[in-house]
Amino acid sequence: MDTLPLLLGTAWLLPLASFALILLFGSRMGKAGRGAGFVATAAIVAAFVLSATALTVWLSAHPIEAPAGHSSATADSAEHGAAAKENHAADTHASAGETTAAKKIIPPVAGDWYELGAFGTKRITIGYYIDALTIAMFFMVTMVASCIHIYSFGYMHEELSEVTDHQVTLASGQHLHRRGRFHRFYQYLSLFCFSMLGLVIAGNIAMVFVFWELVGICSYFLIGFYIERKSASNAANKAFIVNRVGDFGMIIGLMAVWTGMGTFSFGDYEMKDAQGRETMRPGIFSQARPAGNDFQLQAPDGMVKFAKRDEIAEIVQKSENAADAELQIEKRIDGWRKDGFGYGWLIVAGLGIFCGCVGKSAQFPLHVWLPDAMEGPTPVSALIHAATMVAAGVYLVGRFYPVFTPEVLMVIAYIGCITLFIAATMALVATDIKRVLAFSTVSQLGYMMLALGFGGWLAGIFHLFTHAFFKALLFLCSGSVIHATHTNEMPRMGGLLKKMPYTGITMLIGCLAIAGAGIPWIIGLSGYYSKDFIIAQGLVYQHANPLHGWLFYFSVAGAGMTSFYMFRLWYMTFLGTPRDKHVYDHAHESTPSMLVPLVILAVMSVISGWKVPFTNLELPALLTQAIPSGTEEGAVSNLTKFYIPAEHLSHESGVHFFATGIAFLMALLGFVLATAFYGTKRLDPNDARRTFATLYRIFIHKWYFDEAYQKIFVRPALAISGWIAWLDKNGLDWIADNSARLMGLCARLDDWFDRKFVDRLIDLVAAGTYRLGIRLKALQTGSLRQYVMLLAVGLAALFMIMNFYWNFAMSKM
Amino acid sequence: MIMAEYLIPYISPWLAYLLVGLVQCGLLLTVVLLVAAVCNWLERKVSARIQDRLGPTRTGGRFGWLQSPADGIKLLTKEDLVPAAADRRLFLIAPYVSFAISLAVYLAIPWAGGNAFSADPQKAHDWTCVRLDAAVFFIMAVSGLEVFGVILGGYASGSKWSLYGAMREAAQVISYEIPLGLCVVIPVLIAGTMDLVQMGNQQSGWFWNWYLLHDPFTFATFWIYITCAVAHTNRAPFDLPEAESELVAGFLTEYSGFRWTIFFMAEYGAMFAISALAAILFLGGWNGPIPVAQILGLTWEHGAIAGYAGDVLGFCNLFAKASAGVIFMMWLRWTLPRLRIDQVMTTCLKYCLPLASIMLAGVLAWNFTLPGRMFFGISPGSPPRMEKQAETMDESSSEGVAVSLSRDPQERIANWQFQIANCKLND
Amino acid sequence: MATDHYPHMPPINWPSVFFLFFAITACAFAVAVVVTGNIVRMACYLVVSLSAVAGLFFLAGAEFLGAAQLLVYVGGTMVLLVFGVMLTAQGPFVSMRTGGGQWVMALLIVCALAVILISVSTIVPAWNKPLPANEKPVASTASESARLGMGLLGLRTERLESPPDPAAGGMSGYLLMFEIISVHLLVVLIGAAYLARARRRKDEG
Amino acid sequence: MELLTQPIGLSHYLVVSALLFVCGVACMATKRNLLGVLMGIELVLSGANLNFVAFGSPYLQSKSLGMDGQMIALFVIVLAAAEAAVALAIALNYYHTHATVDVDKADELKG
Repeated sequence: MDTLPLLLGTAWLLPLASFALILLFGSRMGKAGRGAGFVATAAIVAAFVLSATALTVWLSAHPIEAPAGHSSATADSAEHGAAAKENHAADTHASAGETTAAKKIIPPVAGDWYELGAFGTKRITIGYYIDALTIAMFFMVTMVASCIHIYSFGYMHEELSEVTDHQVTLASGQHLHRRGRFHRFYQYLSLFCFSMLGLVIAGNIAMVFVFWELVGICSYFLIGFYIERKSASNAANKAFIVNRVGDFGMIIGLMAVWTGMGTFSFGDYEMKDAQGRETMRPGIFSQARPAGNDFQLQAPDGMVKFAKRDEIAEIVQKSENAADAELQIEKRIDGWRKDGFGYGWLIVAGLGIFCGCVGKSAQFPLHVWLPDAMEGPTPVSALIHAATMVAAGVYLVGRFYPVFTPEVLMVIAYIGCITLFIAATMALVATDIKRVLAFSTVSQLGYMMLALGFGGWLAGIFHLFTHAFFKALLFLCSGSVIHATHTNEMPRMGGLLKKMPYTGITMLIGCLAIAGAGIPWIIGLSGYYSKDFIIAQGLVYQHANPLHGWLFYFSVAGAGMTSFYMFRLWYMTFLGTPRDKHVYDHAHESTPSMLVPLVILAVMSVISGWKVPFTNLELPALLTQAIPSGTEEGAVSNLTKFYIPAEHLSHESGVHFFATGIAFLMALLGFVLATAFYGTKRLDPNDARRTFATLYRIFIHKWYFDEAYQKIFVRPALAISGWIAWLDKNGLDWIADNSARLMGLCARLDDWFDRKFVDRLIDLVAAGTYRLGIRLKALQTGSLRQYVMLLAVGLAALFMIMNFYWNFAMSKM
Repeated sequence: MIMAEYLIPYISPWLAYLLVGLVQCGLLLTVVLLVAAVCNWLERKVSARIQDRLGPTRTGGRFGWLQSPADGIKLLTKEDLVPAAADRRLFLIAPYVSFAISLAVYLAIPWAGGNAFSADPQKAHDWTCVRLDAAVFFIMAVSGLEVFGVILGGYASGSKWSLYGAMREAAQVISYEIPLGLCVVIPVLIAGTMDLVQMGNQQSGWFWNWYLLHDPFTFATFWIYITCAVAHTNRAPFDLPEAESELVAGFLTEYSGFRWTIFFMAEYGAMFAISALAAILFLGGWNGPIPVAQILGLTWEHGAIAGYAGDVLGFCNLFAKASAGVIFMMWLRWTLPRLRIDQVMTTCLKYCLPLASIMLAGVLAWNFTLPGRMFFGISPGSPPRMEKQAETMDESSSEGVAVSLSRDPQERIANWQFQIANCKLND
Repeated sequence: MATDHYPHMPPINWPSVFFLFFAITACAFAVAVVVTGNIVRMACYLVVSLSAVAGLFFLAGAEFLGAAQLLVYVGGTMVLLVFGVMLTAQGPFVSMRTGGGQWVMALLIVCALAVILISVSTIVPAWNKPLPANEKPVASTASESARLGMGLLGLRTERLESPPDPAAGGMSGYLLMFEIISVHLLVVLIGAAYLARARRRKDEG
Repeated sequence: MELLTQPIGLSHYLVVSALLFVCGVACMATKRNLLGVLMGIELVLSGANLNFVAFGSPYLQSKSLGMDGQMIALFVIVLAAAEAAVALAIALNYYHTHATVDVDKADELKG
């Protein structure tokens, strides 16, 4: 299997070559650097071809077997047949936990290209780690990137000539004139593709970190592409700084891994020991989940030893020689591990790595940078801030999944849930078309995190893929609209379907896909499948942990909101009467170079959940090959007593049936509401806005996160410096002056207190009682329907309480 | 459904079931449509006879028997009008609602008894679409629904006359449902079951086994039932909802052509159904006045062919009785003048309802004092019902927990205990 | 039988098909009741929905109950319909439309309730699965409605068949409840008549 | 397809009844017409009845409620009829005094 590293390695380095070429000769390539686009596009298309070849190679080496008994309806009904019986038997065998013989573990292709340095037994290398996930990511990233490269020819054509930026006004009162930057745009795109592919192929966590930062800097460059605009440079700074916060956590995680495991490598690797013999040394995954322990999670030796370092020092002091001490430590290490030493470090490592993912994937509380990142050109938003880079956080969680303890997964689930909910609420009210999509991206990323936290590795990663396709599609469509109308504001659009039919219809497909449309239980667009996986996993999780059932309900609510805001967007943009005559007259359908990628992506977002006819080939089945060993059976947290359910439980027909039903019901509700408000105009949005005035205010201000960060972090920094200056000027003088004044004040205060306070206390009690009565009076509104609603709310609350706590008590018994 | 299993080797199962289902639906539909067509012709002939005329004589020969198809073609070719003020959707759908419901009644009506005391209901071979445990109740419930289409049609027409007609219909039908229900309860009480097949089979034998002649009270009940049935189906003299002299044509005012025809077919279907119910409840159902089938040995004890032949005979019997009921209703229509609306309600609430209640009490008293006596209490020959029931119980076939009415409380308890023991034996 | 000839295609389970038909009809028309504004149409849809529920009763083996549902509920709805026609003014100044905000609020609450109820109704794994074939009840020849009748008269026949379970209570049926309900119905009849009586005397006096 | 080939479980009934119930609540909460509210109540009750019947059906569960399920449902139907009678009488009275059946107008006793 040396072909795979060769193929993927080439695919990875091609964009680097393109970057280098454009960097050196970019401005001289064709007229105004037009050739740069061709170079970059050729590189990424070649990379795509290589990735596709790699996928074929992989599939021919590891063909996908027929789905196991409970995973699909067809197999379920075929259980009568004799052929299915064998299959079923094999399946039950595997799920019984006998991982050694019956279950086929597909070993990843791991190895090193180059050694950067070795420090005793430890070393840092440039390596690769290729499994089904890597291959699929390569395929997806290069495909989306190819589409976006082609699309950018149309979108960025203004940059080929002299540009007048109307959004920048110089001190002279004129708009800015500058040279076009077509080649520079492609130069950054190439760099980004190189970094992203490197991040995916990386064989060790240190390499991941390096490319992690590289994609970060690409993001910074591209957000600030229109650097002369104040808002763009601010947004770029914000993205960069907020990401540093996450990276800080990631560095802590890296230190914990380095200290505890002594290596950064994911897979096992060969190394010369002191005697010069080649020995296999365990990588991160083998240390966290050794085959000897049935692939179950345990604290690695290094972490246990680190946690007990005082005692080890004592042992070493007491024993005569080193070998003896070693022996003694070996003897006691299992006991320590059983007592839970070292487990805490595992949590620290997991949380640290996840911190990085929070920053990159724009999860709560570091989600604030992504909406502002929409200052960049739209293809960039599609590629970097929707399809690939922000999904890298999810990818890393998926890659590092074997090392995460159940407690860390719970944190992930909670963060994901909060993110998905607040982002969805913001998307409900936003009017900037790209911002709606940005909030939607944050929300969907939260979904993926939530799924991973639920124990649904496959669900989360599958959604990552389908989301990449349809979100890239949606962004490109919005780019097409913006390109045609020169505005981002949806209230100024409307009725564009007639002018831009291709864009409108492909965007409708994207909306349907993200809303999870389909014919329930029969067939659907890609989002229908991946969302079902997540909801089903949530249902199982809720049954296993009634106490954390809130997560499930929020995810269901999120599904409804997704459908609502997406269709709201579509209706406001494409249907209805044109609200701005000027914009409408100006609008036109985009050039073919922009439409072709739209069609390709639309097709992908329809079919990427389907099975290739006459074969067993489907995306989830491919990804199933990459599920980390030992995580399939779920886990139990020893610290807080909750369960991560096994993922195959969620594929049982009963659970899946109801999950599909719930997901479809919520999507339908969102669609119906959106239609009622924006499609048929039966209901008035202003009416709803008045009814929920407080909520609307919170949503439109993005839950006041920016304001809060401004108040908590930025202002204090400024204020503290201000204070010190002020103290310097007037400090001591002021004390002397005012101590005298204070005495007078005290006397007056006493007088005031006597009159105002003591006297009025009694008055206040009376007035308070009176006011309380007036307030309570309003409760009896006499509105029958309101009473009914309160009744329903009470009922829902009662059910929830029963559901969570009664079951919880039952489970304790 | 048995037919479907024969078909399964040749075509795929779901298709077989679908096909057989469709065939059965088609049969039922044909019966109702034929009944309606024949009734239409009959009505003209009967009315003509009563008014000393000839009626249709030209279309299709001497008896004018092609008159109904000719009328049908005429109505089908008429324009389908919808008034501007109408609630269009409801207006269009109302006739079909009425018709579908009138058709649904036929689901539970047995046309022949089959193997009278078969242990296994699956092998009873009774001529019923769906043999229901509570068939009487079902028919009452569904036939009460028929008014629904009329109300919808009346409301949706957007005309005052139609609305008046519909309101009258609602008031009338809902009121008459109460005495009608009371009348139906009486045979149910005697039979101890609501299964129409069992009720019909309990009246087998000579005509004095009919519930009509069970005792004086049932005899009176039959006439109350007929009165209420006429009112329930909106036939003259109770045809207030479409009173031409007052309301143009009542709820039918705005209807024309095909939809009007549908309403009419629904009415005839309902008439026929309620007559068939009367025949089963009071007139022995498929059992003729003289048990010809039994005398000739055409019963299921003598093999399936004889059984089927007997059933065909029974079907003819029931059909004849039901047709007689329909002709009786026509006779009433062309002889009696129409009542006023207040008179209609008075008839129901002041006469029919108290009378039916008294009859109920009377039948109860009669059964307590003279249990098991047939033919006005004289009982010529032993009642076959008791005999057969006892037999079947010995065979532990369990004809169900029938509530039998007995004079002596001790005896009643003993009877229960016997049946309970019977239940236990079955398990 | 059918499986022998068509091993690749499991036979269609007809009760399930009918269940699906009735269930979808019931739910769809229930939603239509909520959505439509015209009171007569609402009643019309309600009748269809309730009839479909009666069909579900038939499928669950409760024939008497199904017929009772048709007779009582649907008849009751008919009266509602008549009242709807009588009492709903069609005048141009009377609007009974509900505002958009209230619709949204109601829908939100109700959908929350729906999700909770549905997830609760699937929470017990045994409920999700159909009854195993070996536990199918033997088709009882004893009439179900006769059993109901005996139950109302104070005798529970099904308890006779199985050994008495002390936890499930004794043999006594529902005679007391039956009587209470009878009296209750009488009271309601009189009360309703009193409430709804026409006050002509006052107008004349 | 598996829905068509497999027997129905108890959950399916419960889901249908939940949907009916919820539709009824929605109807009560959104209709301003008193009769519409009544229809909502009918829907709610029929949803509850379906629950009882499903739990009492021997075809869905080996250990069912038995006859109790049907019996309770029967009583509910009867009581619903009684409730409808009284409610209609109230509606009629309300119409006599207010000349409308809009429930939002019936807030004279509000605080």
